[in-house]
Amino acid sequence: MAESRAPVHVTGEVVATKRIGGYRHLTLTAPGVPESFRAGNFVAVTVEGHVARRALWVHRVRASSAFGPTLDVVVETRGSGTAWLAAQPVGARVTITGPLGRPFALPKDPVSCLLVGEGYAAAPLFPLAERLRERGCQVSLLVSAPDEAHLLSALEARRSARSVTVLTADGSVGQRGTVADHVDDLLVRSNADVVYAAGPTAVIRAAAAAAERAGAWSQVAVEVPTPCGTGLCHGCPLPVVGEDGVDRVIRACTEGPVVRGDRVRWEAM
Amino acid sequence: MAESRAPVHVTGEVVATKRIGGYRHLTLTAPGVPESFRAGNFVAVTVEGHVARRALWVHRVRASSAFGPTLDVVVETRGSGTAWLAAQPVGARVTITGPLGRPFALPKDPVSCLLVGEGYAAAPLFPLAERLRERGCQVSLLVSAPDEAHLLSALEARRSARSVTVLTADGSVGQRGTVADHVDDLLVRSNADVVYAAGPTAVIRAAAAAAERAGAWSQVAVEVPTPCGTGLCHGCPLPVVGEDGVDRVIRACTEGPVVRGDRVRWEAM
Amino acid sequence: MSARVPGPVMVAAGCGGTGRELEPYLGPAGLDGLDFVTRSITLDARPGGPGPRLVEVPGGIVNAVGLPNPGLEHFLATELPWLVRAGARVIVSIAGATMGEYADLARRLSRAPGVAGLEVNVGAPDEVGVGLFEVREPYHSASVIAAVRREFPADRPVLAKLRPDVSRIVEGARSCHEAGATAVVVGNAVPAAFPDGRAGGLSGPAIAPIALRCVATVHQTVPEVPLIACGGVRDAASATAYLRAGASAVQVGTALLHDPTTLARLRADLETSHQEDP
Amino acid sequence: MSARVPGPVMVAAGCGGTGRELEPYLGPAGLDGLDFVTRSITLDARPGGPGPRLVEVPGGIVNAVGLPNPGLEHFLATELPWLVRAGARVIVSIAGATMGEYADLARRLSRAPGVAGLEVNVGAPDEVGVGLFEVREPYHSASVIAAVRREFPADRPVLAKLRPDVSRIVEGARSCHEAGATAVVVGNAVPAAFPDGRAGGLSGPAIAPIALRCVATVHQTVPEVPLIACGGVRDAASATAYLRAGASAVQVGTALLHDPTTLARLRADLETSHQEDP
Ligand SMILES: Cc1cc2nc3c(=O)[nH]c(=O)nc-3n(C[C@H](O)[C@H](O)[C@H](O)COP(=O)(O)OP(=O)(O)OC[C@H]3O[C@@H](n4cnc5c(N)ncnc54)[C@H](O)[C@@H]3O)c2cc1C
Ligand SMILES: Cc1cc2nc3c(=O)[nH]c(=O)nc-3n(C[C@H](O)[C@H](O)[C@H](O)COP(=O)(O)OP(=O)(O)OC[C@H]3O[C@@H](n4cnc5c(N)ncnc54)[C@H](O)[C@@H]3O)c2cc1C
Ligand SMILES: Cc1cc2nc3c(=O)[nH]c(=O)nc-3n(C[C@H](O)[C@H](O)[C@H](O)COP(=O)(O)O)c2cc1C
Ligand SMILES: Cc1cc2nc3c(=O)[nH]c(=O)nc-3n(C[C@H](O)[C@H](O)[C@H](O)COP(=O)(O)O)c2cc1C
Ligand code: FES
Ligand code: FES
Repeated sequence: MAESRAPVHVTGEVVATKRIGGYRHLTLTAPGVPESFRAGNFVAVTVEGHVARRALWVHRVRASSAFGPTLDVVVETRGSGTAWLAAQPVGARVTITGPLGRPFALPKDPVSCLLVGEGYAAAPLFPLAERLRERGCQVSLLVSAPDEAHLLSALEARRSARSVTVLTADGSVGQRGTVADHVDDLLVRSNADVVYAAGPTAVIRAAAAAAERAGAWSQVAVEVPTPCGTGLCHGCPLPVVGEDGVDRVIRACTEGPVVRGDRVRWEAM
Repeated sequence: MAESRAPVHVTGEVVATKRIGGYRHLTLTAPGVPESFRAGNFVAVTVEGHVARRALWVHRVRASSAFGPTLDVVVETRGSGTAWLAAQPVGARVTITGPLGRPFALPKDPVSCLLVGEGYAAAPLFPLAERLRERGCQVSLLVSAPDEAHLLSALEARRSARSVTVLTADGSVGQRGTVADHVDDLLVRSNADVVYAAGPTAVIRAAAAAAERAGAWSQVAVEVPTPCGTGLCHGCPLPVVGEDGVDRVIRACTEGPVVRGDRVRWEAM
Repeated sequence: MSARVPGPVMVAAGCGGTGRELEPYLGPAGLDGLDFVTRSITLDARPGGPGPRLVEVPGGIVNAVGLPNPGLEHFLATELPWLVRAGARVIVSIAGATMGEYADLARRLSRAPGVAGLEVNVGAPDEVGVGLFEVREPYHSASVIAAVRREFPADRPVLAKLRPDVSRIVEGARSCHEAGATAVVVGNAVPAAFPDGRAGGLSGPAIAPIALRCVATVHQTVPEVPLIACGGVRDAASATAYLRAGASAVQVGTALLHDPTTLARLRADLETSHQEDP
Repeated sequence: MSARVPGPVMVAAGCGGTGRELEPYLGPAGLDGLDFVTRSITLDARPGGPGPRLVEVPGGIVNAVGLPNPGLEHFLATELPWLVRAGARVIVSIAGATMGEYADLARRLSRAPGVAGLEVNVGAPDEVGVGLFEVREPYHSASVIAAVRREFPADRPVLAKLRPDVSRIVEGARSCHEAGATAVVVGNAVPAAFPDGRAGGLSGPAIAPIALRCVATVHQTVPEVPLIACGGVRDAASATAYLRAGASAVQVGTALLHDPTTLARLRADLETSHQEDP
């Protein structure tokens, strides 16, 4: 897998914030982070008064803007930390560490790829789609969500993807159903050699299983709680089978979060 | 001494904030607090993520404004809590308890009063001056500060006070010198029967001593750290001599902060 | 021993003032029916220690208040009657320098009208510093409890308040229970230091995980001992963590200093969640 | 015993990853010259416990990581050489289920090139849960230290890492020192529970006042024992509180999880304040 360059720990600034559906999209400066970002990396954000860090996928980077290089994150408010972050106004200073974790490995050849993502966790698939297209890969994108409010807009992705499929559990937009219901069918239709998946465990597990059935490679972006995000605490256990066939527990934040789908011991998660 | 009415614990809002010299002046709503305020009361403010409360004198109350009743406080940034408070923008919600503590006791007769205050702690003397004037007392005001930036504006007080004397330690405005240098002289000139003092210990002690020398009563507003402000923790010891002549330690937040100057055991503070 | 275990929500010793100061924040019911533990009362009046008595630290406060109190006689004459009139169930916390003092306090309080129970402070974070009977081993606290129990009517609770020290709490709880404690309060402030090195006790949210470990350990080992949890309770979540771990009541201390309405809110929240439970 | 006491700023066991993950945040010097305590190494590989291993609480975190490590052999083959090449002064933390395991670890590490010293983990917050040698009384830890000391060269430090338990720390420190510990590390995470009652250890700023009390007490009682403070160090103020109380070095743990640059900043700040002192 590709190795990411050295992360930095910096103070950045919120340069834009907007609510889109059920999410808050923030654009941040974070000197040094956008510059060495690769698709699948995440950042860890400091929440004032809280010891643990909050992990966020990087949804997009811009090499230059009026504020210099920036990165976008998509925040779903859940507990204290995400609520705090979502409430930060333009100008607020935010301490950020990144880019963190192993990014998606890119194929050497211009193969056909299926990208499967659900909810905010679909975020890293968008920069991935761009990179894949640059390499001449054929990209099919499957974006799913429980409902319309939690669907990341696939509009921009239409530039990078040959086909975009939208699913919602309630059928409020796109097709009705779950990733598990549709992924095999899409795999066949897209004739994919590689599946990239990001989302809740059930979703990435379904995608990995479908890939295995179809004889495709898969890479999944796993989310387990990452108290530090930097590999220091061993607090983010991810059970896998090593290359040597031996069961191991790796750190999701450092040896993941992107791993080969056939390596994850799903039943042990 | 007058007893203050029952305090409340409420969420208020910053309705105005401005920097004046070295201080931040905040106007806050705090339903129920301005209504039962008496001069010399203080409020305790909650700082997010901090257990102890921060005490602030009430500088002014308005019975009605566009926002309903409001109160003004004067904040000098010192540590984490005052820095946080001073940074709160209009619209920020602030949890406030008050009015707290025993207020200044008002004389029954229309006597002559000297009010002595230094720095932000002069704040409670302004509403006091108004009350005294309403009662027909002659009010002389001595406002002091280390320098001009830390001098509370006495402009408004000119309505209530017969005379206003301004002192700065560096002579940058008004007369040069400290309260201790000038208070005896002023006491004689104002022919005061009662001295009210608020400020650092050295200042109120000097005022109390001058009162004693001149045979006047004194009431001093004492500042010792008040972790809760509500009388619950006994964490604000103030050594006094009781009415029975016996040494006691009282709670500054509840049995004070205003006490008779001749009761304080200054050397034990 | 048919004494009722108080709770489920109580005021922790030394964090409710004399009761009067807390009253404005308790809502319409006021102190009525509230289990109010007084600050620790000693035979003679104590002025308390010098300032600063409390210093804020991350997640809590360190205190060395020094047990300021007006002494038993003055307490009986002024504070107790007021609390009784206000309807509080008054649990008097007692502290002494010797076993005899504890027994003395218990005897005299057994005759005072309106004392609903006693809490014996045998776990101060710096008992040597404040001149209290030193509890080095669990049997020291058990002897104090036995002495108090002999002097106090069996139909009223005697609570043993212990330090949340996981290496001793099981033995302490067991032996105090055997010595006659109706329930064991786990625990007091944790022995700690001020930033300048002076001895004090750490309280507040910071110590909740420590006291919770003690409560869970005691409950698993000696489930027959009724437990009252104390340490960092601030909301329904922190209270129910203790109740789930085996406590039958919780005491609220430092949270009241931060937000004096905590108790009123907590009583309401726990009742609601209780009603929601099947 | 002419071994140098490390410090003044060290990485605490289990909070610096394998060293590689910390390196990007250490500034230009990197690990060079840094006293790096490894996570506790056991004879055999351990996968560590199930998730959630760390949960955030006010002022700190509760952890039950379960000592994940690749086992001694793999450590010697991969992690140690990397650390040595990076210039770190490697202090290997060791943990065992029996005294024999501790001795074994010490013996094998005494021969490994580049091991600057040992830290003996005899104060885990839940040693029973993780299957370590149980330290109930101070003499249990002292026996382990004696066994380790016999196997490890006298010119390299052996540190005894104890629990910050004020009722036992003096006796523990004294006896470990007598048993040959170059210095005593005070202390480990404090025994605590997760919100669901599961056993773990509390670390971070929340425990600093507790460990500070232990350091001050030990230093006042047995000033001849060199002390290394560990617990909630996060900035120059928290570090100097320990140094003033008698510690000759501090270890930084949880603060690194919150801000991986803490160590670099702290080294710079302490040097500055050192230069400012007369
Ligand atoms: C690699 C990775 C990428 C992520 N990307 C995003 C993203 O782009 N957008 C987004 O909204 N969320 C993302 N999350 C989830 C997000 O980090 C959690 O929702 C957040 O940490 C919860 O914090 P909180 O303060 O809101 O909740 P709290 O309940 O206050 O969190 C308390 C603690 O639990 C941890 N925690 C709780 N739930 C999770 C969880 N699901 N994952 C990780 N840690 C958790 C937090 O780190 C914190 O230590 C990501 C998580 C991971 C691991
Ligand atoms: C009755 C009273 C009225 C006050 N009125 C005002 C006012 O009108 N304007 C103003 O700017 N300040 C006022 N103060 C002082 C103000 O409360 C302290 O400056 C403030 O608490 C320090 O908090 P911090 O968070 O900035 O500092 P930190 O150093 O973070 O404070 C830490 C802790 O120390 C306590 N503390 C530290 N210094 C003091 C102090 N001098 N007095 C009380 N507590 C202290 C705080 O309550 C807090 O618990 C008043 C204090 C009292 C007792
Ligand atoms: C200011 C203060 C005063 C206290 N006084 C007493 C006391 O008199 N007797 C006693 O047994 N405990 C006393 N305590 C301990 C508390 O009752 C309680 O056991 C401890 O603070 C832990 O609970 P908490 O985290 O809810 O505060 C005091 C605590 C504080 C903070
Ligand atoms: C995630 C984590 C892992 C730890 N692993 C170890 C370990 O392997 N061996 C050990 O002796 N202490 C271990 N500790 C304890 C720390 O080294 C340190 O003693 C404790 O956390 C207190 O210091 P702190 O507050 O600076 O973290 C660990 C602590 C944490 C938070
Ligand atoms: S989150 Fe700390 S090592 Fe992964
Ligand atoms: S500050 Fe708590 S009693 Fe006065």
